[in-house]
Amino acid sequence: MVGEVKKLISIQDLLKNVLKDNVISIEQNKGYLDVLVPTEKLVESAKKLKDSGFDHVKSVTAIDYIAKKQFKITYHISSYLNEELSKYIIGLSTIINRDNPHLPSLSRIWVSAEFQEREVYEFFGITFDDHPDLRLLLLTPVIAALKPLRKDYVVKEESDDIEVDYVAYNTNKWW
Amino acid sequence: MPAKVALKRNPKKNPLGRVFVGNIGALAIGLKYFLDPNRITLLYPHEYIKLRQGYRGFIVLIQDKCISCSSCARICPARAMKMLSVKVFDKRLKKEMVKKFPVINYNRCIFCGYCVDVCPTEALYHVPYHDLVYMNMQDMILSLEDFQKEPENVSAKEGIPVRYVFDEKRGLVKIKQEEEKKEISQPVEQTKQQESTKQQTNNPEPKSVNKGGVNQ
Amino acid sequence: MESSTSGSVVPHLPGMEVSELSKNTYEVYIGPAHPGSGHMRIIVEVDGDIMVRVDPDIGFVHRTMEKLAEGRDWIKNIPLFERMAILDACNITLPYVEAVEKLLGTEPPERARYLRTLLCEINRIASHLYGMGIFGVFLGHSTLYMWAFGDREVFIDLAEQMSGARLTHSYPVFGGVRRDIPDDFPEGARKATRYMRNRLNEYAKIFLNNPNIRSRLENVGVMSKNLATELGIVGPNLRASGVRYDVRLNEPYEAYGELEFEIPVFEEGDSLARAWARVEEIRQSLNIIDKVVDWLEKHPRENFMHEKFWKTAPKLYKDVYTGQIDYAGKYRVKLMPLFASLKVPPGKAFARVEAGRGEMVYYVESDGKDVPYRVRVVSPSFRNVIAFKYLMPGHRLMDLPAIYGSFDYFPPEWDR
Amino acid sequence: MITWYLVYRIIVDDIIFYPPIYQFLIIPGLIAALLVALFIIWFERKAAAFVQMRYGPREIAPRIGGAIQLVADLTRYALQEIIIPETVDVLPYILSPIIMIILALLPLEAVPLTSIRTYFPIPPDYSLLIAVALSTLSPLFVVLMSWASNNKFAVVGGIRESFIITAYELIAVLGFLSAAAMTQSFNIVNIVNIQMSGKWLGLLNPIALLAVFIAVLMSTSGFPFEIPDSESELVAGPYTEYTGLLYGLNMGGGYIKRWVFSILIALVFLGGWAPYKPVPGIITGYFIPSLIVSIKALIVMAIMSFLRSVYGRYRVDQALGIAWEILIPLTLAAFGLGLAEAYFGII
Repeated sequence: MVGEVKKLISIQDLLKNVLKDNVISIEQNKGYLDVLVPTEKLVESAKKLKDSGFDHVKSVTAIDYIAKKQFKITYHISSYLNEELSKYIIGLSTIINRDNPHLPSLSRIWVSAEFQEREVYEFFGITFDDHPDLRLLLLTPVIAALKPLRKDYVVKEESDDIEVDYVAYNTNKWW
Repeated sequence: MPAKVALKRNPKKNPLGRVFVGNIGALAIGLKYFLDPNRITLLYPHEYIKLRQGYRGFIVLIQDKCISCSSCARICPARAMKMLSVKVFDKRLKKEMVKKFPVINYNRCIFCGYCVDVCPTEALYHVPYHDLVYMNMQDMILSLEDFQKEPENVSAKEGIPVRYVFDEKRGLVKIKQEEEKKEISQPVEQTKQQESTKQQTNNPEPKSVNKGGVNQ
Repeated sequence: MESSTSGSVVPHLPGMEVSELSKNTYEVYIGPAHPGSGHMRIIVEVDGDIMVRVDPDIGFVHRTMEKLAEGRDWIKNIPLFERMAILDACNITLPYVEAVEKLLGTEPPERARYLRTLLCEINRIASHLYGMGIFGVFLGHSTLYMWAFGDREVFIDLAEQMSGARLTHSYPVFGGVRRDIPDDFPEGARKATRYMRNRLNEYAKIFLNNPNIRSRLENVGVMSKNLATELGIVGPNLRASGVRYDVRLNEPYEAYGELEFEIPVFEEGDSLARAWARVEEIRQSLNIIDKVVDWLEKHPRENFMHEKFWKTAPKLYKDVYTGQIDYAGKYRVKLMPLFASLKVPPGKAFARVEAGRGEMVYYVESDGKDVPYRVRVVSPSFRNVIAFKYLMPGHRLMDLPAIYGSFDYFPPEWDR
Repeated sequence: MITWYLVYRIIVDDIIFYPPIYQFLIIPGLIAALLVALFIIWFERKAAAFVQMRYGPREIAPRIGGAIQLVADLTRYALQEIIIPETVDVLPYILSPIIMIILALLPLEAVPLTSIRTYFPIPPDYSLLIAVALSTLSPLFVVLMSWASNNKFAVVGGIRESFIITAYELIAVLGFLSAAAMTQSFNIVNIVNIQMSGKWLGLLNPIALLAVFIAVLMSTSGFPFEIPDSESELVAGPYTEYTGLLYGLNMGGGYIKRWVFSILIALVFLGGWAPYKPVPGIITGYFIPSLIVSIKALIVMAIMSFLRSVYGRYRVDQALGIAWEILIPLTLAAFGLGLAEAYFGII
């Protein structure tokens, strides 16, 4: 246990050494280390992280904090080739404004982020500047215009009443 | 002792040997199975698999045991099971009262079995078969009476029961229930009289399932 | 489009854009209703017989699982996420369960970890066999297709004995598993693993060492170590390119840290190496199954659920487990009614496991309610698909199925 | 009475057993080919099923192992609506499957199936050459079919077919001609008579037999050379736009082509009607020898069908490579071997 804590401290030190004053905060979460950087320093931080051995993106996650009127974009990155770093997952996060959301694309640094950025783009309507091929990936334009993963798009709940089912199926409106 | 990496390479052979050995090996394996086929197909509906007791098939309610706690309806991931308010005569309190009982909509059910597992009084159970046809979608929403009956096992009417057992040489071996009865003396029917008679599924599985190394 | 999207980029669908083709090229739409594509489309621009541009167009079986998950109770998401890849059901849901367990602080007890490992490996074999079968039929080799699907039945049967369902097991739940293995399981499992080991040799003879198939696969779709890393490829495809990365190795979860097994890494990075990597993984999974079954036999049937959920269980629950009441199956682990309205403490968790096709990743965020605030799912096929775009150009059109099949790609998994 | 006998003689001798009609329509022509297709398709499915852990066709007539499954399939094809897409070139689209089948049967008109002079369909002096030449006609209509279909998959399939034609034809011609080199004759009757002593040319010159066998597999897109209609990337290749009976004709066309080549192989390499010596008389002189040839051809076809369950398909450039780089030198070697055997008087 002590060794683990030491290692965590060392990876935090490593991140601080690499990113220097770009970091706003480093937060230890369950299973990953969240590193918050300002949007304008995202590309620079990503380049530094890539040079220090984080060679691929596992997931690009956008989270809609509708109460704070913010989007948080997290790039979960890790390493394949560096065995020591591959034990850790770093969440390179940035917070952007919910109105006219856009941020620089990291696809030119990590090719593995290309399709995932496209997905975030269509589900949240977040534009990635300088993305090589920003098109819709999974959705049709009609659905993508609704920006379905934003919190203000609410999915209708099913009724708990079995009578609703009876009525629906009897009138052939089960869909 | 954790995992370790084993470096491997594609098997290499000299080109001439590859052509001869490879082709002859492939043809020999093909011929082997051509002459001694290992068939595992189930000839449905002439045969049907007699599934094990624990199979998550259709769900049946034992109304006497139900305490109307709604756990099943709340845990149902597909909202297939919903509570229905029914007027019943309560034996203990000796008066008419409105109680809630689960009913199921098989249009939605995904047979995850959460409801059976979450029921605190074991008022729900699975029957070990799942091939059933409803004539229309309305019929698939069961009423409280239907939900208490075990659905009819349609394939048992047409086909003969078979069972697959594991085998070292042939993977799965299909054995017919009649043959099995001759080979393994059937153990005495389980005594389940202490339980409700409704839960008696047709032919509970014999306990010694894979004991006989049966070869075809 | 709403104005909040930046106006400079007009969203448009792949395949529906107007693009100028050069005079020599020819655009072929492979899919979605095509015998060799699955539920996807690959837009291929061919120059003669050579592919010059490949654009994978996906999303034909998209089901918005991430959105649906935000409206459902925590436990209801397990059967939902299972639908991504029902042939790999335990592996696909395990990281979600692990992530939520991290938030709840309910590490599963030892026996549950071994049981999960067992079903994960059974699933892995079934998934690899499925992939190999599809691969076979892509190359016109119908025998491998039938063999792989027939032998997969052995492992589906094993899974059915364990969990009560052939494909959608919903086996791991927060803090434990839903069933214990039946009494006759170890014997059957040992027979099955011995059978499968012999069969793998026959697979090699009729398929992998068949000169016809070898010539289709050798030096086709060569992905170098650096390219694989750059594209973020996962799973056996990554290890076929010489990268030593496996979540079971780098961050052991469940019982993998205590089991001894090998992780095959190939150097060539071509389609043949990817196929061999799967075969070798099946071999290792068979070893793991044998070891886990031995372990389960030696240890008593207790500690299959975290204390938090099992300590207060009434006697009936224990009776069901020990088989006193067994009309719906023996060794069932009853779920406590509190599962139905589970509230997860606020926090963020990230979990990864090595699923059949590669690394499966979940990001789960809770705000303390009975539904998740955000669940991000990244499935292995989703991370592999980018390889089509960068790997296929330069190959012949007939190499498309050889590369496509070798990635063992499964559309419902990436479309989510 | 006499008139009825005369009518009977006319029907039997001059119509049924009139060699061009008999060979084109009855044995080994259309009717026999249909029966052969019935058997071979059943055998192909059954053999594949045996290898592949299945039962194969069974539900239609389970007692005879589903042997008449093809009848059911043909009925389905016959009753299906023939959809002609708007974009196709209608005349070649409809005609090319029909012409393909007729032309595929044409080589049967050139081969003698007995040594009795009265039952030769044409003078047999150059029959081998003519039969081989006629066999090269029908593939052209597959290319025409693909072009008329106006479909991308069909066109790609048609281009592959035309590549394959150029590859296999030379091998087939050279392979068959090595038999002519061995016997110094293009006359199939001579070739068969030489083999009467048990010295089958296929045994004396197995390289030529192998080369021709592979060439036939290529020409009829049998595994492992099922390239033009490779399902996983081209749907059905040249036949993509076809439905109903026309599609059935296309499928049957492949089998008929293979059947005709198998007859040629049986005659040239497998001893023809040997060891039977034809005796004058319709049954003994014509029917029995033609039956023997057909049975030998059937065995060749069964072996070809069995390969489906062992092999996948080659890439088109690999198939061409095999043809041009391996098989053509091999056929030349077979030709040389034949000449050498003829020179040293082994034959």
